[in-house]
Amino acid sequence: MSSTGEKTEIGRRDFLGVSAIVAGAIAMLSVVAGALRLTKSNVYYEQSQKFKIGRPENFPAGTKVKLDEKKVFIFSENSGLYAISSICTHLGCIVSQTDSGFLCPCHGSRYDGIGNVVGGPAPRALPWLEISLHEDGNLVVDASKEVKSGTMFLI
Amino acid sequence: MQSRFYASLLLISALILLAFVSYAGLRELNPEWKTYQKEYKRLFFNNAVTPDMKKKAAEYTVGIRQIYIKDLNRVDRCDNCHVGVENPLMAKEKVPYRQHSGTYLKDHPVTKFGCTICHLGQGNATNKKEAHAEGHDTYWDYPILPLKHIQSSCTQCHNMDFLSKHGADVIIEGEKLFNEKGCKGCHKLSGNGGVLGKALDGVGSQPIHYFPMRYVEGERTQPSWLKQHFEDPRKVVPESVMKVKLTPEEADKLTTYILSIRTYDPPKIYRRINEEPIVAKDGHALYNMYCVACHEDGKLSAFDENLKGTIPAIENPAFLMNADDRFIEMVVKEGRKGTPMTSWQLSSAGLTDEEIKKIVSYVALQRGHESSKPVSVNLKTGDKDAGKEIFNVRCALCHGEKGQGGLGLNLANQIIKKADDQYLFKTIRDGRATTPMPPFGSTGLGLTDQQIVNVISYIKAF
Amino acid sequence: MIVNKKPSLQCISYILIMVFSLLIFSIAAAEEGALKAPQDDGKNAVSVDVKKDVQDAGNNEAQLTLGKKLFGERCVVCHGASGNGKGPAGVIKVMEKSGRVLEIHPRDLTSGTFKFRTVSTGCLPLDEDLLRTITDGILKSFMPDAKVLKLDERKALVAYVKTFSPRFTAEEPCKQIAAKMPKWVGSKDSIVKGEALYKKMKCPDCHGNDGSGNGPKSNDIVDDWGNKILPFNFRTGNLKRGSTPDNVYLTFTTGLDGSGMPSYEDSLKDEERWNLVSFTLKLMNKAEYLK
Amino acid sequence: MSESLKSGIEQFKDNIFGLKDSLTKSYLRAGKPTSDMSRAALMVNNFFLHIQGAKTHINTLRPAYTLGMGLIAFYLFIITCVSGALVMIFYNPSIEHAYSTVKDINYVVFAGRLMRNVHKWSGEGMIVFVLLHMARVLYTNSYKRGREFNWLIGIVLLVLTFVLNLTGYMLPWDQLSYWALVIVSNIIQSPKELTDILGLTKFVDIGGIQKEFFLAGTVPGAATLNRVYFLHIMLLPIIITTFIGVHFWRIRKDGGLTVPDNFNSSCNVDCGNLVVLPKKTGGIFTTNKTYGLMTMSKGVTPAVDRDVENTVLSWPNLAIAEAAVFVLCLAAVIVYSIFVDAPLKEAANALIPENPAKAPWYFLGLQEMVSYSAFMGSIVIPMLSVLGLALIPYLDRDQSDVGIWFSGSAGKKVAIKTLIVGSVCLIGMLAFVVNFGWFRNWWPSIAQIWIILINPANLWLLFVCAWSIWIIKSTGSTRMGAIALFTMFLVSYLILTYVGTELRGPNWEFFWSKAQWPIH
Repeated sequence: MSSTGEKTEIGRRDFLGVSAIVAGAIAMLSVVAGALRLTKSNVYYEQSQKFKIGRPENFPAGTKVKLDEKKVFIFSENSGLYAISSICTHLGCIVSQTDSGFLCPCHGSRYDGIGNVVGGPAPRALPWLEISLHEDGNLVVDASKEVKSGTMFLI
Repeated sequence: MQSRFYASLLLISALILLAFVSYAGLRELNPEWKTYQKEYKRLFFNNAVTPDMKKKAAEYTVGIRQIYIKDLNRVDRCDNCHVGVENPLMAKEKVPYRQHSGTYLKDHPVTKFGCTICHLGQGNATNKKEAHAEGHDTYWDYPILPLKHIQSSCTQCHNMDFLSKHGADVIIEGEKLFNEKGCKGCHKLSGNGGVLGKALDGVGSQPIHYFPMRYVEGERTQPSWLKQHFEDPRKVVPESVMKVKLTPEEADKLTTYILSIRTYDPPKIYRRINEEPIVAKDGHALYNMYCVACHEDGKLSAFDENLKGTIPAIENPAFLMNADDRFIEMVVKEGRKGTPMTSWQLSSAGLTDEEIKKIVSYVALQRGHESSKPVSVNLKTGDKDAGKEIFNVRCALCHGEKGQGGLGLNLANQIIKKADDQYLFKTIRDGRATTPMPPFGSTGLGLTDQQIVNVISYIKAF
Repeated sequence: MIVNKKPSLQCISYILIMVFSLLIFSIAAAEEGALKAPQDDGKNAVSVDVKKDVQDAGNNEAQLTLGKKLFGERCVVCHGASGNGKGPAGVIKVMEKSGRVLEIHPRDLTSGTFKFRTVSTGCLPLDEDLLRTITDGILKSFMPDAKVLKLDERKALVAYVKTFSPRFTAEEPCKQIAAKMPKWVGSKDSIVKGEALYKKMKCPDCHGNDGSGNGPKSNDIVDDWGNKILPFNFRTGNLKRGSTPDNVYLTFTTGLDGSGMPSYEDSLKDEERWNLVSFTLKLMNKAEYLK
Repeated sequence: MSESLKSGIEQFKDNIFGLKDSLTKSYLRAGKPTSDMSRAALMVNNFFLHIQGAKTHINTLRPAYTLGMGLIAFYLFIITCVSGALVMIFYNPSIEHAYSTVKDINYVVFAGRLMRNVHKWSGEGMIVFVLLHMARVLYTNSYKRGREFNWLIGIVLLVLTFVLNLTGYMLPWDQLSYWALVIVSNIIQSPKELTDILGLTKFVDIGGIQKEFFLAGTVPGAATLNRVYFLHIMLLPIIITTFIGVHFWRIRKDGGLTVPDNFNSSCNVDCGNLVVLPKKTGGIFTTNKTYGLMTMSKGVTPAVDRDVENTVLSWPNLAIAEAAVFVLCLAAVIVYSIFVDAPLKEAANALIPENPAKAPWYFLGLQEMVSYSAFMGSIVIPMLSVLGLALIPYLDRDQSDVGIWFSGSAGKKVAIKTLIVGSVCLIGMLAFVVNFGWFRNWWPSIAQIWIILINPANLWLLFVCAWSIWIIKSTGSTRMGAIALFTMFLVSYLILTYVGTELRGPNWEFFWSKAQWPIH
């Protein structure tokens, strides 16, 4: 059905048509890209990750405190203070404290007293969190900053 | 193999679409706050001296952020432009890069308080115009609070006692003005006060539309309205009968105080208010708080064009000479129906009997030592009809034909009915010095005692 | 159906439409006419019957007796039995809306000096001037109207009031000044001219730049009797003698004798005075007279 | 065994390499659209395209004929749906958060403000284009020959478009939303005006029941917002989508778009630009193909009784036209949205209404009539208007002259005459009302029944009816009556909307321009 004569006759039209369709497709893609970008939230309605936990003298050596709302354990030893996140590294449940360490109720991950994995599906140890001293004398835990396991905060 | 017309249409439309989508995308990627943050980063880096600080500056990431305070149910995005509020290195830079002045942020960390709890404005917004909410076209009820009124925000959590010790002079003086200019004489606040004006509870957090802005000059905001209203009440509300006129400085201070009367209470963990000790106020203070707006010093008897009546001079010795404390107390307690004088007892204006007694004894201080000689008045002999005839010719000019008042006081109310006959008789006979009420007795305008009794029996029947 | 079958019906319908349209336009036009200057009925009505009746009021004894009785009942309280303005009521104080306290001294009737006249400054008021004041009272001053009195009684009062001052027997009455308002009063052009005159004639010294009566000299003015008086605050909008353009014009022309307000009959041309009226009306915010 | 295994692997390999072809084939069924046959098949076999014919009449593709109005209205609907879904991701329908989430869309969502504008403006655009589409259909006499019912569906779509817009601006919970809810709920309640007069309210309070059902309370609140949200994002979209489907399906069943009886088959130069003309021989309907597909539908069907010469293949002629219009439409909406922001007022305040509390422009014609009588202006007159419009195809049964603008010069004259008379009389009447007020201003104590019965809106409605009947009488043609009636409707809508939008200020008082409004 298509002869060479017909091809040359409509060649220009085809160029116009193809470029139109291509341009249309690119334009639509840009719109879709913008729309997809739109769906990503720019801001989160979450409390600040940094929080004050009190003054150092509130944590005499030997203290073990679980701050439920902040999802963190605070330990105080003679050598210093440290904070361990209570969020299980497996799928985010909250671990509970046992005699030997921590236990996650959801899928049975087990950690030892300083957060190292000793059983279950957890891929890595419970993170230690940064502790610093605020100007006003309060201790500040920053849950967004992980420190190396074993890093003590010296008073 | 397409039609030329539609293919060209498609091509042109696609190019237009692409162009404008790109334009919109670029616009989205370069919002107003980004330029501020970039400049901040540069300044931060320049100002940093230690390598540690330099590193921190270099690590600063440009991007939108927000302070979300769940307890206050607030989202503030002010720090997208006011980037350096917590950075001591920015103390000398220009706004918006500058560090917050004073040491407020030390006790009020931004992460706990945010900005708009004190400064107002639209915390959600991410551009200057809408964040400051200046101008009606931003459609936000609470434009940013001018710094001169900023102390009005302190009372949300602190009481006056605390503020007076920490240099919040403006609001302290504002409160003093509020108490001394007799604002509560017409405006109720927390259940205490008169009824002529609007109640003031929560007035500081009323939206802009609550205030008629038609005659306000300059910025159409709550502070401007309040200030101009205090400088000249009838400028912003032509039909206002408010009597107080303040100097611009006083008006500013009072505005600050009024703006502090808000309905919105921060949650308890934020508040530092201890129960304020209730200081018993003396008669003078109470007089200033409730009476002074209308009666001023109590010595001037003038016809008031706003209230459309004469405000009696209650400290006029000529009045006190004839009126005993019991009578004055009755007037204060019951008010005078048909006049702006409202009832001040606990159930209507929130004043205790004790407070009223204090006010009365303060007013009575002006009473001279000599009291007038008692006279015997027998109302049973009064002839109402004869009294009416005299009243209509002699009294109605000032007191109105039905006793409704005018230049003279309103006589058609329960106080006159309950008033002591001697008091009325002496007032009519002797007149009241320093007021237009002339002595009608035989030594003055020639009414006989019997005629006066007739008049009294007539006015008691109104 | 064919269109031309009933030509008359189509014709009638067209006419109906046109009539309807015309009706609407004519109603709109009539509305415009109705908006023209409102009638100033009260004042005119009084002056008409005044002219007729005052002339045949003789100074007979009976009238004076009646006048004295009425004066004793109604006027003595303020004006005093001897008419010297020092009655038992004394000075009346009025607090204006702006907070200014006006002190109103009752007129001293013995001097023969009256503010509200329709004759040149220095002249005695005409009988009709006095009658108008007694009948209508004076706004804002607590001089009450006496509309409850019959015309004869009011005329008797006029006659009695005239006995207080010897001037009424000694001097001849002056010629009445009539106010004929030109059409352009209230126009923008006239207001501009008036404003220039207002400044030129030093009006702001007393009345203030915005007409609120707070000019630099406003606190130092005393009247002929040495009482402190305050210049008029145009912002209140209410002239004591009535706020029509004619009254404003008369005030400029005759002056207010006894007070600090001079007559501009000689210092300003008639046209200039009317320009000043335009500006004053603007200060008083009398929208109905402005164009 | 091993050979067959090997050939199996080979086949598998071939299948993997042949994936592209086989996927295309399975998707297109008849292969790539390289021949007329496969192009026709593409249209017929595709779910989204099959609602259109394999061939399209040239007349349908003439922009000067359809103006693309219906298509644009539909595309705006699509854009509204998509942008609405995107906005919905961030919106929270609770009275505590609705307002602040809308603010968030404006301030912190990437292109959120733009998307909200697109949603708003395409929604409002729908109203414009639905009305214009209606006008096109009416003036080209395209509601006849089996299309009467589709006109009715069109009317339903018009009403749904209005209601969707209405429920849309109630969602942000700003001042506009809140007071719109208050006003609308009282409009719903306004039959009470009538039942009060008839003394029926104590037995059955229709208005009150309706209001309570809508608000789920006596004042707008959390429950109301949920109801409106449900209406806006679920019930109404489902209904309107269904009706749009039916509307399209009926177009096809009713024989496609109208074509003038004497359509000029010898296409001029313009035609060549618009479409690719088929060759004289070789088209699928001119050879040995049957009309099997077409005979599945009864009644007047496309192409069968038409000259094949005047049709062209839908793919690609129609397809590219539709694509072009879509992209144009999207571009226009986005450009408009970049430069014009959708309004967002102050947070809802139940104590202080806006002054003036104006609805969006498309309801201000109604609001003008509501200012005479709530019951008549907002319920009876709109209902009668919709009824009158709906009945047009049934009252005008004249089947001649379809597909011709204004049915020729006579119709054009009637339309112009109506336009002039309608404008003059309506403006005159409004001028009268603005200058002199109405019964309540003249006799303040007059019974409400008189105002319900005799108010400017009613008189205008009577005038419109009288005028249309007079046109029918004077021209002897019901078609002319239809033109007159619809022109009157358009004139009324336009003028009332203009007056309501531009000339009404605070307290619904008359102002020549917004610059004269007293500042609140």
